[in-house]
Amino acid sequence: MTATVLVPNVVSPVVVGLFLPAVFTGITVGLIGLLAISYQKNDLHALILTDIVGIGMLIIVASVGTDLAESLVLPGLVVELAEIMAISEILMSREIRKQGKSVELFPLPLNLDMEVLTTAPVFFAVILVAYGAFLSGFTGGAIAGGGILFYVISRIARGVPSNTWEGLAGASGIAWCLWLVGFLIFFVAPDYWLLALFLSAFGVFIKVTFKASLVGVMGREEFKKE
Amino acid sequence: MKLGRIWNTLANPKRIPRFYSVIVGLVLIAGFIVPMAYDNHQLYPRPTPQLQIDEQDPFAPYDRGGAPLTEPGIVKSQYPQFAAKQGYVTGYLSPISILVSNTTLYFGTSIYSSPGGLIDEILYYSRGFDTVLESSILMMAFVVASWVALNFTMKRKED
Amino acid sequence: MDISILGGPILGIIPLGDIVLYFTPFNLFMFAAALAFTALIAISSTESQVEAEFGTLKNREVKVDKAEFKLRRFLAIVCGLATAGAMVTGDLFDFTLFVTLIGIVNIGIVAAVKEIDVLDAAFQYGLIAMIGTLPLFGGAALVLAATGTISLLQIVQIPYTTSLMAFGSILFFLGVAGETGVAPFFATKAEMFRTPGSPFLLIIHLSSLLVIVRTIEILLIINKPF
Amino acid sequence: MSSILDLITITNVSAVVLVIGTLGVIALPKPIDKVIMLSILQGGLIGTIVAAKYLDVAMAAAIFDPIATVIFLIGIIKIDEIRKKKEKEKAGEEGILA
Amino acid sequence: MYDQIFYLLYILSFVIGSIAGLVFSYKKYTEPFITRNIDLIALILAIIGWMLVLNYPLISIIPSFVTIAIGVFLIAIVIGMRPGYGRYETIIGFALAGLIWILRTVIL
Amino acid sequence: MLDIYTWFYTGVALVIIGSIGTVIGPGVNDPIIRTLNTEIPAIGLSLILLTYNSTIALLTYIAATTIISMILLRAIVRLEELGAEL
Amino acid sequence: MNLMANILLNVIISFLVGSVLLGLQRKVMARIQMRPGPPIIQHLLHTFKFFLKESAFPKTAAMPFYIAITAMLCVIWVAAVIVGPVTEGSLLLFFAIYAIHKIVEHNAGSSSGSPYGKLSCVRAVFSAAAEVPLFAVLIIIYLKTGTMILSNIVTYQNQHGALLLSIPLAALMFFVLILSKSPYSPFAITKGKDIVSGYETEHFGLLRGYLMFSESIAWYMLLWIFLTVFIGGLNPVGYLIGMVVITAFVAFINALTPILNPNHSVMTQVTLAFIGIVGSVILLLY
Repeated sequence: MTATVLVPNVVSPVVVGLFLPAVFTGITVGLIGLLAISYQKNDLHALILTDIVGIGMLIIVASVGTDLAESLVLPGLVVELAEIMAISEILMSREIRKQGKSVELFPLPLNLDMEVLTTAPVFFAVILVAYGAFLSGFTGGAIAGGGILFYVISRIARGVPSNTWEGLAGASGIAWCLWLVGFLIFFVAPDYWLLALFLSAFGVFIKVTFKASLVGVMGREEFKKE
Repeated sequence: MKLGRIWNTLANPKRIPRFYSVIVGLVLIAGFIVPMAYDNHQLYPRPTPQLQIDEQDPFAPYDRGGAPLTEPGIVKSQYPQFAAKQGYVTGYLSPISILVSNTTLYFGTSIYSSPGGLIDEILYYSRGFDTVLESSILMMAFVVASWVALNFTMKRKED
Repeated sequence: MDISILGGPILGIIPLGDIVLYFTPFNLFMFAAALAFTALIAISSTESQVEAEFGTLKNREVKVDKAEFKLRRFLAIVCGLATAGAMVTGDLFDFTLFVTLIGIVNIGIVAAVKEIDVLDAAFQYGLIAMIGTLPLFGGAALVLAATGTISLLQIVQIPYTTSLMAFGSILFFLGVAGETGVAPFFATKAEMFRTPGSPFLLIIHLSSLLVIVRTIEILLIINKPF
Repeated sequence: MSSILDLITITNVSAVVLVIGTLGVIALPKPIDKVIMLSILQGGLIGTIVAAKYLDVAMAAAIFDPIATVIFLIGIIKIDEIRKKKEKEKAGEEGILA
Repeated sequence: MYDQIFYLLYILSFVIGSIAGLVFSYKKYTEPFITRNIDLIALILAIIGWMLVLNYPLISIIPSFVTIAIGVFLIAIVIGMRPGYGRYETIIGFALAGLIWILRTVIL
Repeated sequence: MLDIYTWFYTGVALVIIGSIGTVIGPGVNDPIIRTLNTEIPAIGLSLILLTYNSTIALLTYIAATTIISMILLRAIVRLEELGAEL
Repeated sequence: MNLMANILLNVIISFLVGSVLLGLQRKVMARIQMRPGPPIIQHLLHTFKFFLKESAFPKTAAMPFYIAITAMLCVIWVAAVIVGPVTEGSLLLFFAIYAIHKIVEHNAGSSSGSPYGKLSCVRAVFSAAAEVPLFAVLIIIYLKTGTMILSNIVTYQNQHGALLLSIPLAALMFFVLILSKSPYSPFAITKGKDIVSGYETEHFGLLRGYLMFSESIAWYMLLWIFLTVFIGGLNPVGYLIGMVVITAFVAFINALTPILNPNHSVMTQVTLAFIGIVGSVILLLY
């Protein structure tokens, strides 16, 4: 059974009515975050607070309430995620440099003895990766990546060899190329659009997954060098 | 000279983000006063929220019509003349999706996003270039973060 | 209003679905300039700096080390390509993504220098870039809400300017200023410490100035004073 | 009478749960308590999604929420350990001084 | 478009004239700077030059651009002389030519 | 139809209360508490996305929030360990 | 006449006139300071001289870049000539060209590896922050005339009278910009004598020749834009007289003022830009 309304002519009055409250919410949240940053002396806290500013941005984008707006939320999200990651890394390295070499290189070993952590990760990771593969694309990538990441982080004891890094990074680079090829096929040979669709969807999926899981590898702090 | 002193305080990199956020904040406050007129003739409009799911559409909320591989769905894009296969991605259903949609009414999102579906149409076809950039942004962020991590955070002993 | 009173007559367009790249002499010139600089950077080595050593008569040569050089060159090339893209894109949201890409790559170029002060500058720049996503994406979304389109070639044909369009475009400008406009300030921080690697810092200044020039064109397209 | 009972729908119940969770997360001082309230908050979210009949999203949310909880737990425990260790070191130094 | 070619012609003759003047004056004078001493040849050149530039319609046989180019060349020789030389000559030449120009256009 | 408004305004309330709580809530000088508090506006945003039926964005956002909080926690733990004074 | 010949003609004209004008500026400055000063032709001769001299490249320079950047400067100013007198194109393009000029100035300094060049390049960044707002005067012109195309602006002025009279503050801003580009001006911090020759310190022979060549064209073009945009379509003699007058005026100012320190220079320019933009907008609304 299909719906009575597939694509309306104009945006529905409900969404139009919600536009102002949504934009004002976004602006208010952004304002709160910005004010907090403006008197925040601590750099780490400022970094955490930018998360709120990002939420304000996403609300404003979502307030348009069309399919286009939804697909614009996704890039906004990704940008947010990407920048927060790069910047937190820079902050850490800055502090480590500031401390000089007297700091312990190895982080504290985590002696957690929770039942959840021994059984849950594998289960969750498998489900998430499977579901992510089913979804494909960005969403799938983020979900599967989250699963792998969780798995890697909760398995602190086992070492990941140094060349895992290059392997993962390389795989995601190749996946990106797949995606580019898919994108080109769409416009160069539109007849093969299905192939292009699959290339794009799975290229982005693999790429995002591996990128997200690299966070986990990074969380290991130190590679076991061979 | 007081002006000079203010200028000097601003030259401290730590103050610039704070200063910038104050400026953005001031402009945002203006947003409460500015009259905001929403133009309801938008691209890619969608049905009223919850309308499709209330009508028990198995593809809700992303049902835009069309039959897999034969008939394109309805897409209100900006430049239909530049998209030869417009609507096909929206109308595409993978075999699994057809199976799921026949079984249950509540898995619309999954069905419509396993290659094919409206969001894929926008993200990969009509606005595909955005996605190229988006994934490049992610890639660059990872390159930066991983380089910093590899060279500064981890391999410090070799300095 | 016609777009040809701003940058000259349209010489050609490249349609990629809904995203249409257009070339006026103005866009074409900046596109070519960005590409030319990128090509130069790709083949150049960095300069080295000779400093007198204290206490002896010897000189010390400060050079960029190999790994750092490779990374910064890669990022600089990406930045140049992104700048070139931002010059010709005819889509507001595409432009914001280009600007964000430039921003994140600039952060990387600054952050690759192994000095605490420069890392600090990179971090602060990153904070601004993160805060800047709110006005950048928010402004673009508000323009979308006000006009119903984000294609510049369509916006230019709308005969009026609503207050929401003006507000959105001001936010947009602030966002661009935050993402790349402030970049020279932080890049100069690196230069003040006499860090070698001028070709890479050049691309930061280049992208920042060119993007601002292009943003002014976009502001004039959105806001019609007549 | 029935009108009051009509108010008890999944939507409204989850809204109440969400508000309780919010207040709890903000008001409770100890991180561990906060994590528990966060789980309540996320339960409210899942309830709302179910009320909107997106079962697949609810499923994903149901998987991710415990992950977030576990991550926070790991973080809290680790930071607790670090703080204790530092206090010990400090106490040790003071002991030497004394 | 011919405007621009003539314009270029004048500029070129000015530049070449200046260089010629410079070379010529360095050969002729060895002292760096002399006050109140008028060089007769320079004076004649200046007067002819300014006359040609300002009053070219008087010589209708030759096309005007040739006249002006020659005039500019002669002026440039005097102006372009080494520092300290050629100032009074230029002023006198300009004054005379200007006088004739006023006579020719304003009064007549 | 009423449901939509309930979701939306609960979301708005959560976002605003949550962000105020993140900025001036009790004990927010501890970064880990502040990060926990940012989860509230994140859930508020999820509700708003749900109202607009942006389910795919919602799905992605739920996954991304987890990753973001993971990144932030890593930074917090690491910096705490260093004893960095920012 | 075909396009190539036209371009060539205009480039030669702008180079020769620009160099002679720069020479004139030095001469006027010298006379004001009671010195005899060099001949007017001196700047041009210098340029030729550098083209004939042996070129040497510093060992520390960033190699293909260091050479290419000087050629780049030539290319962009030749492009400016094409946009300006040849095709009467868009003013926005000048904006872009000016922005790239600042970049090239910046990097000509830093690519040599010399500390003086480096200082000059840092100053170039600061001055860019001040000069780009000044260049934004073009937007005021756009608001006034409703077009960015030079030929249309000239037509507009033929109908409504010179813009110099209707938006004087904008003209003042542009004049400050011209002033800051002239050698020895109070705002010429990138070439202040405290850092030897600024970004040109390490450029010898051919490279310096390129730099001087483009400087001359740049000077000509700035004056040309000023006259075209604010006074309107002039004939060649009108342009020449206007340029000589502006150059002499600039020389007066330069002869009588010291070079400001970088901070003050930037502050002054920013203040002037602020006054100019706000004042012009108020005048326009009024």
